[in-house]
Amino acid sequence: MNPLLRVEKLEVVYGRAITSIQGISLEAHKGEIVALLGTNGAGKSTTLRAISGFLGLDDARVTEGAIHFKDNSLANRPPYLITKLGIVLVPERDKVFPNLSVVENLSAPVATAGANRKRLEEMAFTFFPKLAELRGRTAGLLSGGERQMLALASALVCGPELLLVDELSLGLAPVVVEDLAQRLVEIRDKLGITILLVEQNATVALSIADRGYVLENGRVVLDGDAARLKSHGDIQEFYLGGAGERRSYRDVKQYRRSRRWYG
Amino acid sequence: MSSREPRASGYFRSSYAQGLRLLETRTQWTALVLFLTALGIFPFTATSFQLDLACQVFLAAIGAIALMLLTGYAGQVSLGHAGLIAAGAFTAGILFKEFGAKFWITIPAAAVVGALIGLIFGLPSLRLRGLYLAVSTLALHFIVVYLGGEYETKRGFSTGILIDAPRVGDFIIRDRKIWYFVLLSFAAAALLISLNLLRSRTGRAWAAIRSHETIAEALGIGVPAHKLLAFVISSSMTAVAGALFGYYRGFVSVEAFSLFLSIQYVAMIIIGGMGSLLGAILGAVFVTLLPYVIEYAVAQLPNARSYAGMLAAFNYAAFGVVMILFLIFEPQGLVGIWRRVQNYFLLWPFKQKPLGGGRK
Amino acid sequence: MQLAINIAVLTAIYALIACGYVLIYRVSRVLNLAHGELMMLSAYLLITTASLFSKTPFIALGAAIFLSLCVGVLVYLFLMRRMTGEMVLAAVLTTVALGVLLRGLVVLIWSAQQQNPAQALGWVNHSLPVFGGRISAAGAALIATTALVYVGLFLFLRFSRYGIRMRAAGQNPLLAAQRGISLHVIYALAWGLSTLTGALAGILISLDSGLDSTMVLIGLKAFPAALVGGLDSLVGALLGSLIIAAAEVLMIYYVDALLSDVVPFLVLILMLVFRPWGLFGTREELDRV
Amino acid sequence: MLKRNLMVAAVLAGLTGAAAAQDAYNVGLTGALTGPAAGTYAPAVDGLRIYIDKVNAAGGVNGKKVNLILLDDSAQPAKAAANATRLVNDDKVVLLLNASLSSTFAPTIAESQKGNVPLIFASSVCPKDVYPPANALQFCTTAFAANYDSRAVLDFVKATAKEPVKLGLSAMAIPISRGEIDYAEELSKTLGMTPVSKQIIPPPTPDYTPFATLIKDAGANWVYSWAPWVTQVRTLEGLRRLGWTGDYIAWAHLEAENELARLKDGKLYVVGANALFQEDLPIHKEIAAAAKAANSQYPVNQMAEGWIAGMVIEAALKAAGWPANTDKVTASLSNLKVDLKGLRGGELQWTKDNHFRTKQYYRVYRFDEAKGAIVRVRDWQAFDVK
Repeated sequence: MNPLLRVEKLEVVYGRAITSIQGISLEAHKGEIVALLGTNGAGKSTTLRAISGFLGLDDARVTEGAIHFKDNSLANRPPYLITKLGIVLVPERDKVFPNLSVVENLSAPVATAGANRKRLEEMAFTFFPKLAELRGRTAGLLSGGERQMLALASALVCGPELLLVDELSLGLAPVVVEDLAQRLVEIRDKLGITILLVEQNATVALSIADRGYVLENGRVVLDGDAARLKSHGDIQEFYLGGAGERRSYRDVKQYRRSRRWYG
Repeated sequence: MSSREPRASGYFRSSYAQGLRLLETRTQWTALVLFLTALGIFPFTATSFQLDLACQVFLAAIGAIALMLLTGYAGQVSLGHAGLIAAGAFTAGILFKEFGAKFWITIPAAAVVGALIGLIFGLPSLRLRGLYLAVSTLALHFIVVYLGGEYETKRGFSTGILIDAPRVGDFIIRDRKIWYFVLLSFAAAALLISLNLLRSRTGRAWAAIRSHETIAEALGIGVPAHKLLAFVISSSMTAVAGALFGYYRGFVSVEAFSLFLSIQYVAMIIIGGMGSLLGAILGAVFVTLLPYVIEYAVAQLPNARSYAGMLAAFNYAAFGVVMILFLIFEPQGLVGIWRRVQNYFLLWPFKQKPLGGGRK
Repeated sequence: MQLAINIAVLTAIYALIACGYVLIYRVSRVLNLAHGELMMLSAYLLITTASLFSKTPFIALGAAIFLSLCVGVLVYLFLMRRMTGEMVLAAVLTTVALGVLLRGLVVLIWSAQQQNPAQALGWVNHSLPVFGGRISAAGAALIATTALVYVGLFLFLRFSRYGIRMRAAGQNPLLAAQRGISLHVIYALAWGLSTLTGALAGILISLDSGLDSTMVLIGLKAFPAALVGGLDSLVGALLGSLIIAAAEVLMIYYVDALLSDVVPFLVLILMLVFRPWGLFGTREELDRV
Repeated sequence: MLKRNLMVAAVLAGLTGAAAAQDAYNVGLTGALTGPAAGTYAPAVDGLRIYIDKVNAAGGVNGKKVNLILLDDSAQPAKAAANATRLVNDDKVVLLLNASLSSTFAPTIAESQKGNVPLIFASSVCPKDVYPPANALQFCTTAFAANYDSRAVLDFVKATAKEPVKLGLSAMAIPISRGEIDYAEELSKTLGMTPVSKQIIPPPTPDYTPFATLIKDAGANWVYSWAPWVTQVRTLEGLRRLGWTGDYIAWAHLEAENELARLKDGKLYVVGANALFQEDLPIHKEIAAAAKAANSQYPVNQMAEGWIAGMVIEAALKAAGWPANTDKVTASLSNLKVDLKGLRGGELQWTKDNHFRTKQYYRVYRFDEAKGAIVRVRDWQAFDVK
């Protein structure tokens, strides 16, 4: 089966000067939850932006490689058309319209062609029943968790096939994150929506993901099943904070040598 | 360049003193000397209409440089520039009419009045930013024009205040060639003052404020003081330009300082290229000359005479079109074109700059 | 009583014009300084349609208003679309340049002389008695239209899907695009609506008191009204217009008519000192522009 | 840097490419052909252009063409100054014309004095210097005249009013109009009238009703306005809207003829120095034919001002002979008599110290509702200019 999303050897250059990511390849199959892990500046957000069509705003552009979604090339498409194809992004910051009420936030998005809008809006409320209580509340007054719910819900209203979630856990209490993560799984299970989850918090991401990619300095250094990644020594040490005793920085070099280069 | 030592191909500065130098290479010196010579010869070959245009350009350049300091460097938007020019012109006019004050009193007086007004109207900038600041400066324009208009009517100068040509001893500045050099030296002074300000601590403080006020504050820059300083210096320079305008034209009248004039100055710095003194000068040249160039071009059309009445309206419309095309196709302004041309010759036969380095 | 009516008419004029500024600013953060010129253009379009449909004034009126809407959309598509992403000041300057172009065009096409659309339509501007005062038919129409436009805009922005999208795009264009909203459609719509309301204002003012190029200046006078209210709020624009109009008329009545030009800006400065974001504007706007 | 200079020089050189035609009389005009004031001046300038074209088509003056250079100043002083500089110094005009707002007078006069070129104000307000004792270089063909107009108006009001006059006054907030209305206020007191309300209206006023309300509430039964037509007519419309039924008298600007027919107001009187086109004199037919042939975009009945200026220029150049210089033209202007063929009440005469005219004639018109036409209320009445 062809993957739903295929990113091939993607290279993005900012301001015609700074190469942000180099030769990133990844795939997401229908119904999968794929995690994209990495520290600050690893190129996770750039990858997401490249997929969702927002590179142009920062004077960045794809210099090499290709992005395919359901056999459509996504190069040079404006963001709203990419949304119409079925890829919807839940951004890291500014994820709701603060001066609109919850209901208005849910009625603003444009659904993909052929989607039953009414059903989508109802579904948003079934996944996030709490939002129904907050219907008339101005979105700017919601708590962080509620905001994230609203952001996910309004992304669902667009009727996506692929949901891109940027930093689900950022600034949220562990309990809330846990809850939201379970909702993502539910969404995937019930609607068959593919989810690409970008996270710094590898514990959360790997707990719900099927597969994962680890990015560093604009390259993919590790990939594989979530279970395999979880048990990988480097991941244990650098992302999950395990592996017992502290090592000195001298040993970090070992890790550097052991990583694989793609592309 | 026939230098025996290998010439550096990059842009290297090995001390702060070098960074502060105005002219660095021999090419720059040569260009400057050639340019000054050309400016010196120009009045002796030009017709008086061309001289008049040159004088207008110098006056506009002083105002544009002042506005560039404020908007392009310190990041404070102003739409009250015409009001400041009016304030300077009226200071000179009123001092002359009421007290018969001399040239060398009225010009500094205009500078002081400009500085005071700048101080007062810089105060909102401590609270306001962007568009709202622009509008508060717009109010300045209306107030100055109202006061000027009342003065004119109450004193019975209904067609404007007439000012005698300035006199230095027995010598009267009336000839346009002399005006050319007077205005040229004022414009050059404005440019030098600005260059010196910008390469000093003040200039760097302004740049910091423009980039990010909060961070500038955190870096220990006195943001309010530097903002006010920008307003004071810019307003003072502008008011001097206004006083010079009054003397050069021989009259002062409120109608000369319409809102459109403010907009023309904003157009100069945007069309010239934000954040560059060269841009301010190029913008002043462009915006001042464009209507005349269009007028000339249109007059060349066959049979232009027979629809002369419409010609004027056509000029007006064409001015709008050229401005629009410029804004759409050259957002970097004239300086952008200038740098591209410069780079083209510098890098020839290569096409693009290498990554990093190079002169911006 | 006449005092109240005079204030009401002037408020209606300013409010109808001000909502044009607000619509565009709210959605795209651009200040349209060509609004006065667009308004004037619409009134001149009426002169032309009136001569085309001289028998049926209402068709002429409708055609002029429809053409104005098209002009607004075209202005966005061919001009302002290219300025998205540029410096706001450059975009504002572009509208100024557009204004210059339009002024020239109007003289080229319709000549500089005074026109009278009411006469061209064969209408007489009757004067109607109300509550012990009098109001012209066009003045009454102005008040009614302004009320309708504000109610209509309120309903549109609050309840229609495109209205909500317009508000969304104004708050966070990036997110709006991510939610599948085509910003170009929204911006074009805003320009169209803004020009439409401007056209209504321009046409009604010219029906009331004739048409020449001073119309542009009236457009500019409504600008402080929009600012006093807060540039991104319709309620604010309405209230701002009331404040400015009342200040102006009272100044004419009791102090000095000559000050009526300066008063709006004095009010504005007071406002900027105490509430820089306007009566109803959003506070965060300050940091955005 | 050098490149920029060369570019500037090239542009500047290009600008003067329009070398003055050597074998013609060069006459230059700076006028408000665009901008907010254009409505008043552009039609007159078009009339002048058509007249000069007609003269040229008929062989010119003294066998030489008249090269009329029209420059637009949009009523901006700076632009007018540049225009005048160019006309005087580069185009070497023998005669300078101004058809613009009074704000452009100072720079134009300054250039005319520097270059010793005679200056005619055509369709723009006559400055003080053209009245006796006149400045040697300044002339004026414009119909309206400060002080004389108000004298004629109040003279008419006094003769017509049946009851004591309570006079309302309306001016535009421009110096010239304010000055004249102030003068009228003082004058009316000496004529036994009571000035009850004086409104000075800023130009961009969307609604004139507040001003009208004040005049009406002051109990005025006559209202006099001497201002650009916009202010005159909108004040009247404002008053009528309020149900005011008094008599209104205003200056007959170029627009008056069309506007009287539009307003159909029996109690609106206009006082003017030009004969309305409905008199249909032979000269009016001639203007109409020429305007039609030239395809002018302005109504014929607004061209009289320009036509008169044209007749004056033709006569002056003829008397100055060929080749002309500024001194000769100034001399011929200072001793000139032009038959205006009925466009005004009598001939226009300039002497050494009177550059306005020796006699100013006024006629009063109004719209007669019964006849459905404009009628003459009072025929030419002459006022001596001293």
